[in-house]
Amino acid sequence: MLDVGRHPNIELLAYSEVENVEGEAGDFKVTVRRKTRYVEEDKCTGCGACAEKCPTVVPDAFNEGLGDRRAIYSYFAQGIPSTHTIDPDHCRQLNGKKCGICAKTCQAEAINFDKEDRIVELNVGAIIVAAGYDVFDPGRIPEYRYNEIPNVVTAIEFERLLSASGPTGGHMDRPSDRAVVAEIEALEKKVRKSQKALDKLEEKFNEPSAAFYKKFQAGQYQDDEDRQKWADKYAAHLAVIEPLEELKKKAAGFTVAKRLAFIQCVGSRDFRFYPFCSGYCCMHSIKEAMIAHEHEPETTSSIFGMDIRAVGKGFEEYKIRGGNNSNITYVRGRVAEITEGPNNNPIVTYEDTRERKVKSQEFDMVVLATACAPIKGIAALAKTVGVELDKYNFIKTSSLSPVDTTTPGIFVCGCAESPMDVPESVAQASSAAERAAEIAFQPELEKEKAVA
Amino acid sequence: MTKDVLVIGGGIAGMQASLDLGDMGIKVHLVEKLPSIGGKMAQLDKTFPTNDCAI
Amino acid sequence: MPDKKEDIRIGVFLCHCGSNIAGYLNMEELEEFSKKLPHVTFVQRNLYSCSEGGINEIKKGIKEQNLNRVVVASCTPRTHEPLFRSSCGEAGLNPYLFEMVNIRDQCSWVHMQEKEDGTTKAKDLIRMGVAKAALLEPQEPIMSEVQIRALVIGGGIAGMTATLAFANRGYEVVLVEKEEALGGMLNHLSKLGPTMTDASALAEEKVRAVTGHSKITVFTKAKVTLVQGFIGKYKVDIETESGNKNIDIGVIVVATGGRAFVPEGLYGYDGKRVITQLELEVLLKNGLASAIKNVVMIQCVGSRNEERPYCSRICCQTAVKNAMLIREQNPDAKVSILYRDMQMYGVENEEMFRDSKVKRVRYINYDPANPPEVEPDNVRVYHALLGRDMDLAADLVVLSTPIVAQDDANVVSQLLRVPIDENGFFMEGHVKLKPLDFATSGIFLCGSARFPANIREAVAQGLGAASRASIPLAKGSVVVEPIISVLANEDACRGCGLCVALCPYGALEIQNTEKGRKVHVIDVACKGCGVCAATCYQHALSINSFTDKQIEAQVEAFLN
Amino acid sequence: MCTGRVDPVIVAEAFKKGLDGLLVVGCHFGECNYVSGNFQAKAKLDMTRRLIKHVGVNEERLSFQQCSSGEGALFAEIVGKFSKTIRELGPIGGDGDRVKAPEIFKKLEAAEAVLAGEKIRWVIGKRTPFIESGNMYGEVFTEHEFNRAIDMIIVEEIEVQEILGKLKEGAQSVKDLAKALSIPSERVFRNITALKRKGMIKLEKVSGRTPIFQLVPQEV
Repeated sequence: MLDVGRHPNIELLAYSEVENVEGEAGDFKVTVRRKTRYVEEDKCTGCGACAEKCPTVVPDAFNEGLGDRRAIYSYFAQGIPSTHTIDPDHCRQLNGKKCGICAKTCQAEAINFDKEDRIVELNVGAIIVAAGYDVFDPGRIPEYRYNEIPNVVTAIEFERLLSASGPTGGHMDRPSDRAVVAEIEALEKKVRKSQKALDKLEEKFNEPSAAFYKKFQAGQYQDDEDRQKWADKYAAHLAVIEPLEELKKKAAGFTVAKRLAFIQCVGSRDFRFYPFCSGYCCMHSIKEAMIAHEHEPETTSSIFGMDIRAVGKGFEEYKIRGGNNSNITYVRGRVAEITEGPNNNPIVTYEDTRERKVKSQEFDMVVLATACAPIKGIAALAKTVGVELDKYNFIKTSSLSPVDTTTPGIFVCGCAESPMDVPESVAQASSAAERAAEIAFQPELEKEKAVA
Repeated sequence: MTKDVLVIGGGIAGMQASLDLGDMGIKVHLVEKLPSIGGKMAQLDKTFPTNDCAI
Repeated sequence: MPDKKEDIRIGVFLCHCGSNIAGYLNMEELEEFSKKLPHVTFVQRNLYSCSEGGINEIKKGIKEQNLNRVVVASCTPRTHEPLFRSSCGEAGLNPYLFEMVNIRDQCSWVHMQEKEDGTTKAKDLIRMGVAKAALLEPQEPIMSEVQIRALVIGGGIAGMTATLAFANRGYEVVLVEKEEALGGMLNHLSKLGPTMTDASALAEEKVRAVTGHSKITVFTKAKVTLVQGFIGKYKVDIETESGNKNIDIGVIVVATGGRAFVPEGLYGYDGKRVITQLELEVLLKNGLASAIKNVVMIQCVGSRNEERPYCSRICCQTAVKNAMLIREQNPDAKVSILYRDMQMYGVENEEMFRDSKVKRVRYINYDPANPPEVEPDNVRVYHALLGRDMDLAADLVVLSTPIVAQDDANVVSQLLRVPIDENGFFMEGHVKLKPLDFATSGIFLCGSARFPANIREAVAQGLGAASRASIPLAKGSVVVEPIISVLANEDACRGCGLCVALCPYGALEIQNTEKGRKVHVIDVACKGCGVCAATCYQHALSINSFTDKQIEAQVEAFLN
Repeated sequence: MCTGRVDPVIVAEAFKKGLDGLLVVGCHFGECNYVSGNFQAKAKLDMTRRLIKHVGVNEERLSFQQCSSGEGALFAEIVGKFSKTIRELGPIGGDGDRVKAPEIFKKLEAAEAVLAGEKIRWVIGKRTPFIESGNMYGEVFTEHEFNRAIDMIIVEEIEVQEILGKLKEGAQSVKDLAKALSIPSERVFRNITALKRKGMIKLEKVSGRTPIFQLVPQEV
């Protein structure tokens, strides 16, 4: 990634979109919109001082919304380029409120609220589409209740929970528990605030609130307006304290998730959504179960799938190792339903096809191995670039020319072509590079011919 | 003289294609819609089958 | 000769990084401290050393203060060292006389609440950097010419695709095939899934393109017998029918493919009634006998077991494809596939899998603990999902056997000094990020030599390997950073070869010299990891810019 | 540059100069940027730990840990734990170590010489073939056997270095050496014989019935 950022032959146009493509192989005219970051790229050093001071907190897309970022942000810590970006949907200044704290903080004077989008025109010989994929929205599967049960997460959300640089620092804290902890924090803040106000009043009247309140309830001070306010404040304080104590009691019992279920083919091999196999998800689940076990040796995982497809180099061996060393059980069966049991524990109901029985099992957390879906804007992109899609909305190729699209001079690689894992994406990227290079080197070849 | 190449998407595939072409001496324009390149792989903690760190 | 130490003039540039460093460390104190360090003749603080202004100050310092070593104490070399290095170069200072000290990521950011301790630590770091800088020596980038010619070993679909890709880019290619004809596995197959392309037609088309291309030299019934040299400068001996050839080569692609495992002694394999998928391909190619009405296929024969733990990736799709072809040729034939997991990954395969079910191919899940038994007229299998034994009539039993490594894979591995894995397949440089490169520069791999691959994957990898291998050809030279291993003390070297065995890049070799057997560093292949220097018991090897002396000086500076 | 570059000699030297703790953090196995350097580092540092323990340094002062660049929290945890360990041990040659200062530094000098020497470097360099494909006689070592062999070499090599160190102070008899170094005299005798054969020491004189040995100055 870093190599891309500093490669002398690679011009990085991040935060940009292709708006128009004209021409043909060997001579395409491309229009690119460089969206404004409201930050001068050549001045920003990526130091992050602005983000520290920014008052606006926004859910962090990189952490799948499981963590927070500010309205001025770097997409992720090691992101390239490290140039910060102002999120125009959330920035106070850009939404007509008074702020501009980032501009005051930035010693490099890189913030520019007036900066506008720029249009760049490019002339290229070949185009490679490597637009990637989207994670299938499991909310579309009603029986898995992804949107209703907090402890049902997607594989990529789980990935962020596992990550040492993620929102939980790599601890398997359950989303339901994290919500409680967040609530406790919010209530504690409230309590601190009201306590401060009470402290002042106690000092003023030289009496503890509790003692005063008893008297007040017994009917004293009925006409004293100041004391009336004090009583209201104290009542409000108590109204917060009680639920807070309840929550704290609850939170004391929280442990990390140790019983995990992984559900395969969520959206894939499913006629309602995507009939194809997404290829990498079986291995992804095995990997996540192994890492979770590494983090917490008591972790047990059940992987529910029809076939466990471990077809790459070293994959079958990896799968066996997971079973032997990481407490992973592979259950052959399709999950019918997920419901919520006590303690926010998801309950998985499935048919064990080996034992021909319908069973239910309770877990701490359920991870959905979601399908590899074509990106949302793929139709528009295909139209802009001028290539055909297949019936699933991946970019159409043929098996004997696996990176050639339907338009000469335009190539495709990675999951924009079809679902594939990392080594395949890398290999295919090189293939696409080879095909593109054949066009890019045409002038050289012609020169050579002319000389000969 | 070589012609430039446009690469759309800065995930692992787009980055690898860009690096190959750039290393060959071809000028590459890499367009990424998000503020930083890296794509999905940057979001992964570790990758199978070696449990490497992803980036 | 003047005392060398007298001449050393170190400039120290302290970066504030806005407030990222200056907000947490006492910069004035660091400045005063740095001024007192040995050989330091100039110290300056900058708001951002990496900004244009900061860079100009460094250049100005080199010119006006006559600095011959530069230390920048700022952020991480991961992102900024190349910039500072090249800036030194632009000011006329050898870029390798630059040393970077990380007082941000490893200091100010870690010790935000401890200004005093953080400052003390920054002093340690700067003192260590300066101590090393004093001992730095100029280095020049290493460049080596590249012979613009590729060698592809193996003329199957992957090898032919790579060969054509090189030729289409205008590079000369030598293709070596051990068999009499090009085509590899294609020559034995009927139709290719999922598009049902005719394999022979594809082979013919590719062979025609390869043999008709002016840039391509093909040697069939030939083998590589000796490979000497390194990236850009290989001398390769090829034994051909028309005598031995010695050819200069720049890069090498290994596309030697794999072979189908022959299941001797398994499930009553006899090559007649009980055959392999590969043998079935031949039957299908010539037209299946109409008498064949009941076919049973058994998956994972000889794979996913203790002896061969891997899944061979392509046998399930082959079985499904062949089952459909059987149904096409003999529409009344019943075909059952006994499987463990149907590995129909991806879009095309899963689609073919579904189609096959529509076309009434029958799938029966078996348990490896209770495998099927081939009997004279039928196959008995415990249906793991129905939970009972079944007898399936079978006038033809087809065993899906894995692709295994070529018998001569280890020979090729030794010739090229590249590793093979425990299953005999060639081992790439990095399973994920470098699937088509070997760790050794200049040698690449594709197709089933790496791991079983279907036609689509073999073509993609063939193109991809050509892309990777064409990089040095396109450049015409290889340039590497000079931070590599050097034989610093030739007399001490005994040519024992311990370092050669441990080098992960094949960058060391023993040569016979006038002084006897000595190690030689193939500088363009070395990546500078330093394992050799830490191993050599004669302390003959060293690493540029990370010499024992420099490291010792840092240790000493830290402890003082 | 890689953890594989960490030369055990530098480790011993640093301790000798007063370092209290050394933490080497490398990549996880299988993700070494230099293919296999972290395996080499682990083997060398494991051996170095056995050696410093033998000479009386608490081996907790040297630690090899693994962590990727994406695991900031883990790194902090590793460093925190190690700092705590070292703080508890105190300065080298104090309560935390079996041998106390200043003697410990003499011992470390011997250790440094051993680590710079041919024998241990050769054996550790050959670790992989010994464990995987066997030595020149085809004997494959288990991890445990290999470590036992390493321990034996450490004992012998340290004795040799200590004898040489002692003889630097002047010619001595086997008995005096044995007493001064607390090494059984038959082992001193065996080492003396070997050193004599290598031409590193010679007989100075026979005092009564007792042979007295002295160093042979070595060309550098």
